[in-house]
Amino acid sequence: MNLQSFLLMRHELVLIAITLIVLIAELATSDSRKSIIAPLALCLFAVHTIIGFLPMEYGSLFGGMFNSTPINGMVKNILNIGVLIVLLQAQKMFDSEINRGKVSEYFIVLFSTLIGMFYMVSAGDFLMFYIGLEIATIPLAALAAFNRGENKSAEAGIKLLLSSALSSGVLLYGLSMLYAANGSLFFDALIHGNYEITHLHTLALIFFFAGMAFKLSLVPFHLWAADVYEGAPVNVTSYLSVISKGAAAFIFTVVLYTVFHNYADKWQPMMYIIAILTMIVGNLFALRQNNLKRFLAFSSIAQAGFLLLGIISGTAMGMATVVYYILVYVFSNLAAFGVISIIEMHTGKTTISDLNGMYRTNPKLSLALMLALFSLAGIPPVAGFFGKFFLFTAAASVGTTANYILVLIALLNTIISLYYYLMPVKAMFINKNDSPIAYFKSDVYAKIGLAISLTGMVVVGFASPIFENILAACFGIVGL
Amino acid sequence: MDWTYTLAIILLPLATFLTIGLLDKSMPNKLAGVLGTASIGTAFLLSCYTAYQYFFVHGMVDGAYQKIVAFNMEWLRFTDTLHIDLGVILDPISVMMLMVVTTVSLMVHIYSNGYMHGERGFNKFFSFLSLFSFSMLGLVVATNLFQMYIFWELVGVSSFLLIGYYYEKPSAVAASKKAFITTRFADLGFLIGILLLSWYTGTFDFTELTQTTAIGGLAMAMPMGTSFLGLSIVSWALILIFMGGAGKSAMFPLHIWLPDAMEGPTPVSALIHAATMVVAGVYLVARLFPIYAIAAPDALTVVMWVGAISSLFAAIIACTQYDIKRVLAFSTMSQIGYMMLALGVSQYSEGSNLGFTASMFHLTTHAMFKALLFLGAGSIIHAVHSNSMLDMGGLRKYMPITFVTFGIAWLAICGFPGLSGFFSKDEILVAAMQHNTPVFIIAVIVAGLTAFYMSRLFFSVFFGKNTHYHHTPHESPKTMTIPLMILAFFAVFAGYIPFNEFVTSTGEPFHSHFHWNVAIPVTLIAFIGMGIAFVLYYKESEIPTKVTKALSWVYTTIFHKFYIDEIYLFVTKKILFGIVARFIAWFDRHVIDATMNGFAIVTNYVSVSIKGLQSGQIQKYGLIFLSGAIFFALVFIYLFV
Amino acid sequence: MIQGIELQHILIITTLMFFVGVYGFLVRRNLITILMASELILNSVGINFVVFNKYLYPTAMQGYMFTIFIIAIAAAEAAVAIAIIINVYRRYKTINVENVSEMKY
Amino acid sequence: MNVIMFYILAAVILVCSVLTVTSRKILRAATYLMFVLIATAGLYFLLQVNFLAAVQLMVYAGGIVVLIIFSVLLTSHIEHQFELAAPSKSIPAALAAIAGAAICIASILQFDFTSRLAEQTTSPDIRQFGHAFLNYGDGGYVLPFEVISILLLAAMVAAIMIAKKNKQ
Amino acid sequence: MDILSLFVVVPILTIVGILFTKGLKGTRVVAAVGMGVQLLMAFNLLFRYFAERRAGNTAEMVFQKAYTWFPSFNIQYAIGVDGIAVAMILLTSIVVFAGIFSSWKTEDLPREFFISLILLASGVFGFFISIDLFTMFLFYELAVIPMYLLIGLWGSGNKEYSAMKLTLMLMGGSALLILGLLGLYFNSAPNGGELTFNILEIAKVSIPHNVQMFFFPFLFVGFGVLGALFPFHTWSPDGHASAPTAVSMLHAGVLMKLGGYGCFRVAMYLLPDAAQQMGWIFLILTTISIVYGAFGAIAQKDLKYINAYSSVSHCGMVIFALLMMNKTAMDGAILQMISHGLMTALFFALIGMIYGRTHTRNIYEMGGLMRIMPFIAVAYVIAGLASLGLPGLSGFVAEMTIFVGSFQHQDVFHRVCTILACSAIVVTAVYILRVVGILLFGPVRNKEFETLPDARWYEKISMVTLILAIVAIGVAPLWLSDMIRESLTPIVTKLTAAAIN
Repeated sequence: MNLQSFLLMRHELVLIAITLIVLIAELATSDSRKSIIAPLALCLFAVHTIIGFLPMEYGSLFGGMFNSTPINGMVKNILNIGVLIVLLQAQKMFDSEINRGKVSEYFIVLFSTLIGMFYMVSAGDFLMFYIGLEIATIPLAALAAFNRGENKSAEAGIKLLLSSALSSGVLLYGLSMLYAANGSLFFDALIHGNYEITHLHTLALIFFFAGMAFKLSLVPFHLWAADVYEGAPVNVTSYLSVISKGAAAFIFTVVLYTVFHNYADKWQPMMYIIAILTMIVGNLFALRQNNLKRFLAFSSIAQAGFLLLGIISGTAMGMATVVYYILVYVFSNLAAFGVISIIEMHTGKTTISDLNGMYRTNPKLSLALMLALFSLAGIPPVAGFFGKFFLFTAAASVGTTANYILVLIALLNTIISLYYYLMPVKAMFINKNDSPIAYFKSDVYAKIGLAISLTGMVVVGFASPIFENILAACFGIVGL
Repeated sequence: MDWTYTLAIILLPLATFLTIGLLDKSMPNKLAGVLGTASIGTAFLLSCYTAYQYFFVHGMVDGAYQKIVAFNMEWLRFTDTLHIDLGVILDPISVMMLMVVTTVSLMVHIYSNGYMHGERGFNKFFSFLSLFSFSMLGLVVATNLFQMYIFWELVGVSSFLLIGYYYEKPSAVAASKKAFITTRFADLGFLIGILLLSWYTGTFDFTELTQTTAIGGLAMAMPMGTSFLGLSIVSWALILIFMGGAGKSAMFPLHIWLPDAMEGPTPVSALIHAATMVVAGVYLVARLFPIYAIAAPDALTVVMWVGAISSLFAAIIACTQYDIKRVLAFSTMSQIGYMMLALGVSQYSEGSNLGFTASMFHLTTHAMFKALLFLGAGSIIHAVHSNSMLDMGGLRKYMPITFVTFGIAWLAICGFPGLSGFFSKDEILVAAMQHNTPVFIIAVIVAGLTAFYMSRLFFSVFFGKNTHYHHTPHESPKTMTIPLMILAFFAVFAGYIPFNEFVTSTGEPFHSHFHWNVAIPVTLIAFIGMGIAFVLYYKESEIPTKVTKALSWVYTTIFHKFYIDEIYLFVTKKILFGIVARFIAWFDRHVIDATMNGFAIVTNYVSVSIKGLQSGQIQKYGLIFLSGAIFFALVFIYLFV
Repeated sequence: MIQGIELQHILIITTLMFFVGVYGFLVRRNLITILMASELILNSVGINFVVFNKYLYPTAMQGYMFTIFIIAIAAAEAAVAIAIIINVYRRYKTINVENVSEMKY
Repeated sequence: MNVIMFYILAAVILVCSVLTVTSRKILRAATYLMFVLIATAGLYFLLQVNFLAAVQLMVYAGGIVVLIIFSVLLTSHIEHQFELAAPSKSIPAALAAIAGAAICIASILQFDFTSRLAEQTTSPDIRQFGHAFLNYGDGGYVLPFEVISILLLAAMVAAIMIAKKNKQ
Repeated sequence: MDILSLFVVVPILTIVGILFTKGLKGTRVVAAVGMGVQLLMAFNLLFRYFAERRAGNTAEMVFQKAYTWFPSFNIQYAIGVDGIAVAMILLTSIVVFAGIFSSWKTEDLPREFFISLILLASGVFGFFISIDLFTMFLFYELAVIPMYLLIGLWGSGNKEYSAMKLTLMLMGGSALLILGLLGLYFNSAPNGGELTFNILEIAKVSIPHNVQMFFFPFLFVGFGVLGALFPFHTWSPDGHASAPTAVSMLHAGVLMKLGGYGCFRVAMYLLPDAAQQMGWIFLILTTISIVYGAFGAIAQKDLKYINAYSSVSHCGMVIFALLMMNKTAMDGAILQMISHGLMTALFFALIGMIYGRTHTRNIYEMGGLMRIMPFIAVAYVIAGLASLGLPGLSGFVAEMTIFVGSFQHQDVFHRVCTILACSAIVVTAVYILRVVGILLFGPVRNKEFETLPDARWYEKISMVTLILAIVAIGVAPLWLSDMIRESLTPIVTKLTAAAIN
């Protein structure tokens, strides 16, 4: 191991450096000049995002605890882009009197969770995986409770923290059994272990699955999600529902495909059931919501169900479609959250009925939200269509009748989802309102954020090299 | 010989229709009238020329008048063998029909210039007349079944438009609707018949269809064997085709539209509903006569009986009607029944094809005198402003020309010796007598009834009581009386055309002689009918009222046309459109649509009913989390191994 | 390895401890007691790792190390949890978990 | 001796665990929790993993429990007796816990541990731990060791962030 | 830029152009110019197509171009047209052109209206030029989704409900469709080789029988929903009733044709065995559609409902004829698509004009319009006559081809279905004449209507365009019929081969 090896950890190290710079800046600036911290952090993060795209080498570090692979790098870049958009949308939040004092804390905590995710994504053993997971969760609970002035925010924080404690307990129990049964916690060792699958193995798988299903908010392990999403500040919600979920989905896929690839007979049926449950329950709950954040929370639960369709195939293509969908989802959901956060921050309105007649006063925002929702619903020409279609393709590629039926169920669920995705559209465009949200100018950062997401939403779909690169990177994951 | 010029006969009216129709109001009325008349006049002249060329210049080949395809082009291809062509066929019956149609049409055009004078839709009327002439001529010269069907539909629609000419009058609208729908229903049979026939023969073309050898082959082929309800498929096909003809020709039981169609302007009634369109059915059967006669005698029997029943039925009803045009309408129906009957009793062989010729003969003479009757009636209505015979009486003083011409037509239709009707009727009766006694008896009865009701009409209009008129009726203008006179001429002399020389089923002329043994008794019967009418209606008398009272039940039934209309109305309006259609509409909204909405409702319901899952209690979340994990552990450890 | 004690015995104890913790998590009303229950859970898993390492795979130190990190993470978690609980207490004036359910359905 | 010691510790762990989740007074619950944690440390000693035992004592028993007691003092009345959990809540929870335990124990008992038992055991001393922590090759734990510091930093900052009052 | 892609590019350029305009006046001019160009291009395409064929090009599709898009799925942007597609493109451009003029007076949010309308149109064009199932489906969805806003925002009556119902049902159809497409894709190379979405490629392989049987219903019903197949037609009455004029025109006139087109181009062409075996089920459904729609129309009072049910009947006829699976009947089916597209567009345009003047669509509240607005009334009569199959207008050509074609089957089942279907022409006459009688003829029921104006110039453009097309096909059908027939050869060949098996 030499110094160059650290370049493999470029994403993480740069981010740690940025975190420290923010910390130092907080200490070094006087109270009156604190307002530069947020833009500073944003700029630094933008630089970090760009650095992430520089070509890099791949390899393994620390005795296999840290892996750097093409697909890892891609996922990290996707997460970076997502976080960049979240940060852009968050800028406005720091203008308010209440939050002005905690800007740097916000960034430090947020960046820490991102570092955790990076390590989780790159993990080569369950220890790093677990540590990453916890880093990505515990501080997030604090972020959810960021708004001190609000009951809901505190409630969201405690709900997230306690439920994640339970779930990580279960997950750990599963890992301990895996360790007992196989003698190692390193992915490599577990892949190549040759063993028959006993009840204990299955138990380990299921407990691990439950813990990850919690992170991904899959039914029936999803119940925390809606409450937390609703209570947390809108930017944290978007971070939770997009970035955190994306990272978890990726590593979940990797672990299933590598460590548990011998168990496919077990986890595939399990995932089959959970996928169906998740889509149906998520959609059914989303139907009735009026609060925009809660609405998107349930919609994102249902989206996770769709994501499983890609995972279930167990092929490189399946993994590629999952990563691709994460990318699509980053742009689409963040665009939706972006509009919602702009509206909430400028007017304090948070419900769908508040949107009534908004197109006539704020046409651009309305169009952006409409496109985002269409993308989530999987309607062309935006990327969501491609994402969903590929997921279905991946699920169908298994070729069994059962899988076709799964695809059919998923497709029928898209109809339900279309219904509720159209509700805000209806509110904005069709419903009449005597006093719609008045015209306002959104701040520059948020506009940039929206612009990035919208561009992404269009480009990701039509530009096929994106998908092709992801797919190319997905080959070579052990076990595929 | 180049016959292509015959195309002009058909295209001229079409051009006129388009010109007048598109220019519509921007064209002066006078010009439109003149243009329409001139174009049909030209067509008339061309027809005369064609007839002359066909019968006298081109003449017979191999002892028979041949079918000549003057023009033919492919219009639409279905399969390699089945294709619709548009063309012009010339043979004795089509040339004869060309003459009849253009003659009557020309007369009606001239007449309409006066009759329709000052009407708001004068131009529209003329464009429709041209459209009708075009369609009717196209029908006549059709080279194949499908072309016939095409123009068949077109005459139907022109008839619809013309009946509904007074579109602001609800009764006119209803009548036009009824006419169209009834004939449409009949056409359905026609269409299916065409489909059946063409599927077995592989062609629509008349020339191919009516080749006796081909028919012979057809008779040998499979369809004769395949039978349905005891009749061969070819018979069914031809019966269905005849159904179309029956609809257009107002044969029982598809006649219900004809009386109502009298809502149209009278010239229209004369042209379409007396002389030309309504005989299309007869023409259709005549056109396909070889197949009927050779391959499907059963179908021909049906034709015969339908004709016989219709003629009797209509004649009976005509005796009781008061609306002058309706009487004429029923009379038309009765006479067409006669023609059908004549076709039915004919055969496709030498010596026994008198009926065919008689039918065509009667078609021609009937066209002349019936058009005359209608135009005369129009003249009367024009003067009296009423259709009801009750409002008329003693008109001979006021309208001498009308009186005389109408009188000629009356005598002609009654079969007064020497006039056209006498000869044509006689031939029909002879043919019937030779073939089928019951039908002959019916025909004789009808002859008597015809004489009676026509005389009833004639006497009560021109003689009878002296009615008081609001303003004194006066003779119609020249434009109306001249056509009356011309037609009167034809009504008298058309009977002297030697039809057996020209128009026969095989194309070969045959010798025919006058049958005094039939003519004398029938003429006597006709005189009896006229006599009774004279007694009853020449002077105002109480007797008719007494008779009706005595036979009140029978009379009412007949007066209401045997309640056929009511039965139809019940079946269509009440059952089909009332119950069935409403039920379907209801079913669609409340069952099928409701099912679709039901999906949404159920989804919503489930959504509401599971909302308790999201209780907000973190410990319940935990419990569900744990139960989920345990459930999967149970399932995948113990059940799903 | 504890001489004379079978691995399964220890595992039964830790498993029971785990589910006692779970039970506590599901029924306790006070947020802090719920936190305590979750510490029980983590603790039981920690014992598991140590025991496995000791009994089954002594050549490497994976189990021990995992336990150490579990302890560290538990500490961090407790710190954040308590901060949030205090925050909740300030907002709701109670830390009864059943009252902290403004958001539902 | 070890056997007796083990069973004593096991008994303490189980009983105190149960008491932790059933005690109606919060401070007592905290105390029982401390007993559990100390007994766990005892178990580690028994297993001859002394470093771990020490960590357990210091971080868990010393740190976390104190933290918990602090917060108890801040948020609760010490004398306050909890109501018993409603049966509608406790019975399903108990059932779930029992079912879970049953499945886990069943799986454990079915698993063939005996064939995997190590032939000889080692007792890592603190030196070995030290080496492991700072080793970056195979069997080295320097990466998690460093990364966990980020968690600790983040947790600290997070706690401050939540507790921080606005300067006005 | 190849000749076909232009059909998608021009609408998009038009949309861009509209973005630069302000207000109704500029917008509609740009839209009209754009769609006028599109119409000219369609004619150009027609002539180029004929030239190509005359030059001896016998390829199944001409003007083919294929660019690989997603290599790993072998998704291509593959385009090409045969006679059928050319005909459909021509139909679409005519209807869109007329539609633009029918919405000349869209006061509310005109830019958005025209953009959505043209977006819809570009989806339709894209659908017809595609020979890759993926792009085809993409365009399909693109065409369906603007409907929601178009109905919801500019519609009338219970528009929100109708728009939602229509969107969800159509999307339900496309959900089934995706499954079918995936099934086709994964079975496109049964003997190894690269999977493909390309229709022409898939047509070359023979998909295993059980696979065909499984996926055929999905594909057929999926397209059938859009083609108003009974009992999935219920979106149609409500949707049409609520939609604004131009949208009804486009939707009934063109969009519903996507269903029929997909049915044969995808479902039947690619799964011929299943089509032969399961055809009878759908044949029963379509026979019901035809009769049921016609009877349904009799009992309605609302003009748009009448026309919507009539569309159900006529579109039923399309699928009915397709299922007869011989060249003549299928030829008729496509003629019927075109004919129905034109006349129903005309109907909806007229209904829009009448509604715009009288503000009611209840036929019993109107009457005698013939005197008040003769131009519109005459056009209505023409549309009605076309609908009931008057010779000389397009409906006749289509229906007769269908009937003759259907009658080529000699078994009793097909015959009975055919005769039942034929009987609908009588019922059609009934409801058409009923409307004409009540609405146009008779006395003027509402005196306030006496002074209403007749058609304006832009409305006349709209009407005349459509009427000309109807008459052109009605009078000279041979070129169209032959063009379609020759293009049907590969499809019919496959179906026939399947029948022998």
